[in-house]
Amino acid sequence: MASIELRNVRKAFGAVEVIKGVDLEVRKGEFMVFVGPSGCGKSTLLRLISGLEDITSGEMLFDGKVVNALAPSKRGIAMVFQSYALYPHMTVYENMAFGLTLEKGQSKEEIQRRVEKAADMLQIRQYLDRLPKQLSGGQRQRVAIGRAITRDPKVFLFDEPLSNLDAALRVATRIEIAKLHEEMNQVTMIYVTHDQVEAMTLADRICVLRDGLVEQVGSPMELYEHPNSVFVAGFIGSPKMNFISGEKAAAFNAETVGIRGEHIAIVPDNGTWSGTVIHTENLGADSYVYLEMGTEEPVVVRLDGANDYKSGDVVHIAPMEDKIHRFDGAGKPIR
Amino acid sequence: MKINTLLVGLLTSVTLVVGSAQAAELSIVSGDTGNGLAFLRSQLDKFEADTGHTVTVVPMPSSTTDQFGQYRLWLAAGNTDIDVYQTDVIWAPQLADQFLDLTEAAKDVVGDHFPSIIESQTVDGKLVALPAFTDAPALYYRKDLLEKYGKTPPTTWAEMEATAKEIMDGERADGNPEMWGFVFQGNAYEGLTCDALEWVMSNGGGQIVEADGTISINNENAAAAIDRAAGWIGTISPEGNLAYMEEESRGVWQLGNSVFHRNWPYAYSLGNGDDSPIKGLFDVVPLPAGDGEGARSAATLGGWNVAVSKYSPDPEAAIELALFLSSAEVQKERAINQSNLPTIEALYDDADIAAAQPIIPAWKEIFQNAVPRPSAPTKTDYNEVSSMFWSAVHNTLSGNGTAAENLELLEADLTELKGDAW
Amino acid sequence: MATEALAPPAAGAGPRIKSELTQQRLRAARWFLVPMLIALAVVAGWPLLRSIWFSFTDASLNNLYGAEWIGFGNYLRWQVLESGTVRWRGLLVDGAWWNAVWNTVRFAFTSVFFETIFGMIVALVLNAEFRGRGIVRAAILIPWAIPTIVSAKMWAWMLNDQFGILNDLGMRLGLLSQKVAWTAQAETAMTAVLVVDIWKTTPFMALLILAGLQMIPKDIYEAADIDGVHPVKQFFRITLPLVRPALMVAIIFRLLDALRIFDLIYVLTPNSVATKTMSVLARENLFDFDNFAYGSAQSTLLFLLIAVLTMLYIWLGKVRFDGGDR
Amino acid sequence: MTATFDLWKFTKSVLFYALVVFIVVVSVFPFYYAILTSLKSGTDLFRITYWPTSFDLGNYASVLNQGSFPRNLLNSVFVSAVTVIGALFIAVTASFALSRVRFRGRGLLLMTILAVSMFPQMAVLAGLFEVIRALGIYNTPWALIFSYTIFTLPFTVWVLTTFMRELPVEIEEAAIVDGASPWVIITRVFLPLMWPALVTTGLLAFIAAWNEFLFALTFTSSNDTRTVPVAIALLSGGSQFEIPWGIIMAASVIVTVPLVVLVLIFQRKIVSGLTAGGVKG
Repeated sequence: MASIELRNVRKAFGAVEVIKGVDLEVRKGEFMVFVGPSGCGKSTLLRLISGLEDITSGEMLFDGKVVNALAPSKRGIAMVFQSYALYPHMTVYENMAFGLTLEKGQSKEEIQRRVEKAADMLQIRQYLDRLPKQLSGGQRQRVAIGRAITRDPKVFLFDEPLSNLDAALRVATRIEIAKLHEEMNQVTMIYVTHDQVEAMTLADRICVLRDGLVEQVGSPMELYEHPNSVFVAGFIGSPKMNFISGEKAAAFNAETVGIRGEHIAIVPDNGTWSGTVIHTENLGADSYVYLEMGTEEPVVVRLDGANDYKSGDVVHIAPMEDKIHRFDGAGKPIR
Repeated sequence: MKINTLLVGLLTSVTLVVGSAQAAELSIVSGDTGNGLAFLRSQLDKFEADTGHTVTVVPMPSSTTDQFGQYRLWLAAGNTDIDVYQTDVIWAPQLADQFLDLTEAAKDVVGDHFPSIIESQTVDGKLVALPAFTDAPALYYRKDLLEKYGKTPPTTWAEMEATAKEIMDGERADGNPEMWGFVFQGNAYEGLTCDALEWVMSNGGGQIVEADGTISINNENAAAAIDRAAGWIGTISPEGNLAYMEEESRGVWQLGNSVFHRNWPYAYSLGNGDDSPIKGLFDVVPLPAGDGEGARSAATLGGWNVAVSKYSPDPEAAIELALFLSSAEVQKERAINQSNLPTIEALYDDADIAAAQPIIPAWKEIFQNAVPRPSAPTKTDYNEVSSMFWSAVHNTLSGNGTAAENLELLEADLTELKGDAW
Repeated sequence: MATEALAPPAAGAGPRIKSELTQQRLRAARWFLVPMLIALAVVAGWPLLRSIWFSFTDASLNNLYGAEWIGFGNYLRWQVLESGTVRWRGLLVDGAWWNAVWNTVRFAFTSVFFETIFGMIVALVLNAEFRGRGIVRAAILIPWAIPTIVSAKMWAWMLNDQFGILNDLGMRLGLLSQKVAWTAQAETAMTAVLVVDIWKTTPFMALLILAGLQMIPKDIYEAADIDGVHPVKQFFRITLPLVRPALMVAIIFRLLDALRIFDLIYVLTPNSVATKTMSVLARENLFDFDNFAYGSAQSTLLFLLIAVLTMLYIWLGKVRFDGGDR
Repeated sequence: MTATFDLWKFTKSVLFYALVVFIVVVSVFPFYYAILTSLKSGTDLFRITYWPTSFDLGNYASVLNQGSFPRNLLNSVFVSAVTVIGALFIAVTASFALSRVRFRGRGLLLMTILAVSMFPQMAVLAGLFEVIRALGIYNTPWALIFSYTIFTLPFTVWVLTTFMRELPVEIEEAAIVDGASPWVIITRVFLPLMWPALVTTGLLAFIAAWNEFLFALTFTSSNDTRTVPVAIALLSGGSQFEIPWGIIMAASVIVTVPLVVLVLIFQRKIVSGLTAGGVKG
């Protein structure tokens, strides 16, 4: 319901500049994910959008209106925190209703209706009378999300909401959030994570941040297929993209070439390169083969199904030519 | 008596003439305790009935040090809420500036009081407070034990020491290991100044600072007296005596665990209380004398007075109250009810008092040996002087140096404190 | 206009943006602090300044308002004697004062040291779950609940050499060969005072530490238990660091209190040189002796000494007081 | 193996309870002795006993009948309660500002507050006396409530600041997003989380105010306005030097009991507090 625009937004804590001039537009109803390594400023950026942190300079617009100084509660946002941040002394119901009770002119019935609606969406209705400490981690996070829904926000902010959950719950909750986005498709969502899988699976568009600057913004497949830099290329996709530099790269007229594991085939002989198997991982549906071939990190090849390579085997590999990413000395793609 | 009645009558009539609209609301602050307060109240009721004034009593903790600190602060701040103060005999010179001169108001009655007491309350010709009652300690002794060992009450310290030792040893051998010879007030506080002044004075060692301001304490007689007392600790007196104040020493005495005891008159009636193990088994005599030149029995002068604050909003009524509380009438009541010693000489021959409190006429002898502490000559420095003195004595009693050494240091300190003049 | 020339460019490096939120919080902070500041200024600020001022005058309680300024005379002054020797006088060269300083510091550090240890033990015990914990918690508080003047007298009574129960107990248990006059003898007076003070104020320490312990989430211990961390190690690695902020504050306040110790000593061993502390000495000069100005100087110096020791403690203990993320 | 394990466990709990008993005995013994003494009278006071030998409630009767002790008790309750409520109210808001709002001079301010606790009470007595008279509250309970802030306020501010600083930032931020003003954050979010700290500091401050003697003696001058410690100091025997131990002890027992009750009432609050619950996963 709201579009967000950031114009040369900067944020400094004392002498340390954390956000160094970000220009970004988040469209109405879009699911935008901020991703990047820790310390890249993604959480800070989210907090700037939320209004919890003041921007040092620049402009922030919601629906074309400058909101630089607007209080968080007036921005029409809701936020889900990494640690859930539920009020420990309030029941689930009270937690969810708290924001509404602070708004003027909300009748009790209206509050109850909205809380119950949100609770139904998340299937937590049976927990409404419990205290947060009586819930499991996943349930707590759902309550936190429910609290955000109850506020009926225009913008939904998630700050690494899944990082405190175990792997299975993480996937389940991820799906929950994706479903939520579908149901609330008019709500703009911004989601911060350091996990590229979450980014890829949830986002309409991903914003990769590095050192307080936007590295690239685009849909997951754009980022996957046309990374704007070595950094983005390495960050998006699993297993991580292989980077090969030196002579082997020079052969492709590049400082560095990047090729994803799934775009390499093992060939009997006459491959582009060859290497020694140092490790294999069988995941059932697919499998990874790690090769030592004089690169900084071992080269990973992703194969469908299982394989029976053993450490010490020498194999030839062939990258798919059209999937090779070539980068110059500055880490920028050569097109 | 006549004068007093006349005076009260006069004042009453004056009040009546001026009109009852003049009835004042007065406050008197008193550190008096239990029965004392009740007695005070009963007298004030009379006063109220006579004069139409109302008087509120503000009780204070019985610790004189606490009282003194409070009064000083109140007076320094010009507290108008208190009109009349009950003051210790030694305070007059220190608080003189803050009290009204009562010379004029009391000119008709001062003659009735012991001159020495009036003198103690007169500072630079200004009568600071009127005496309410006086106090002087005595030597308490166990009649039964002295009889048992065929002894007479001692008149000299040496005699007391010998008797105490003999009876203590005898009693301990007889199965009372808790028995001691003599208990007194040995803690480092004002009480030790009183006790030690008696030892020094009775041994012809002067009174620390003489009336003319001369510092006399550093002399052989004084040193000998204090050294003798130091010898008691651990022999006829327990080590703990170094921490005793009045009550602790009375505790030992009243349990029957001491042959002799130095204390104020209050211990007399308590010792004869119904649950007291020594009820009827003791008596009092004047404190022993020393054996130096000019030796005589000496008892430190205590007692309480009433003074009028110069910040009192109604000084005339306040003075009226002070005069009333020091009057012969009240003092007689006080003697009969409270066994407090009157300051009016004539009352010692009063038949009613003699009948109710036979001990009081006997105390006249003790009282005649009373010596004032040097509060008058040392003026505002008295507390500091006293503190230095008791510290020197306490050091000697604790075995930190001989009396001669400590008194020499004391003399130096006092000289320094005195400066050009007190 | 000049102001326009000074005004920064509109965009980019503009003045720091203060959002509504920040402004609201700063405004709230101001209103929240004002009552406290007013209260402290009136109740403490003014009297403190008065006292400090008096310390530079010749004030006496008989003549408080006619006091004259004498500069540092109460602290240090000198006098040249006829013989030419210089005689130094004043608080800074007063042996009694420095003795009191030493007594105070010795007392404060010893008592706070033991209180911290005992307080920690008691707090840990109370933090454990066992039957009758409520009763024990109430029992623990009794020493702190009894008015100081009363407990001082009570202990004086119990420590009395003749009818004190402690001597009796010691004799019965064979710990003492003869009755000891605890408060009278210079050697034992300080110990006696320390024992009473530790007894009396350990509950304060224990309760504050307990509150700190209660703020530690339980699951941290559960995690440590699962990891098989030895309880002793748990204490030093988890409990102590987490309870440290509360502990540090508890120690600061106990230290401040102990350095000003007055009533206990005033009642228990009022005039013993072995235990006379700065406050007791200051009282003596302020109210008993006619040295109000000198007593004020002592109070002021006491204040400075405490301030220095506290700073030292804060610096050494790295107590954080400007922390927090907001 | 199991046997030795059980033995170890048994020894441990025996040692634990031994420690508990030891702590209780040391804390309570003087109080017990006070009760014992309060049941004695006369010369009995000077005799050492370990068990009650007599059961004479005379001392209690005389405390309650002597002067205005019940009135003093009420005064103490009023003064201490108002002092604590006032101090907590001022301190909670102030410590929110000090722990949660970034502003310049915060460290200096905290230091200044601490400095207030550094000045000996003795030294402020004269100045405080002037202020109290100037305010016209001399000899009223307000004089005490006012003067007690000098020691309750810095203490409560510091302790609460420390505790509030430890509360998770995210809870506060969640509340901000929910539209809570600082006042709402304090009253509806933080206070319920701070019960142990609040109750503990409140209790400690209450007792400090309850036991205060010097100010109470100096700033009141009538029996009707005095508090319990002064009243106890005023309890006296029949004559000047006599210390009425039995009565003093009876009074101390009477005075201590309300505090014990207070602790028992509030003890749930002392130990509830910040449960891991919604705060940390």
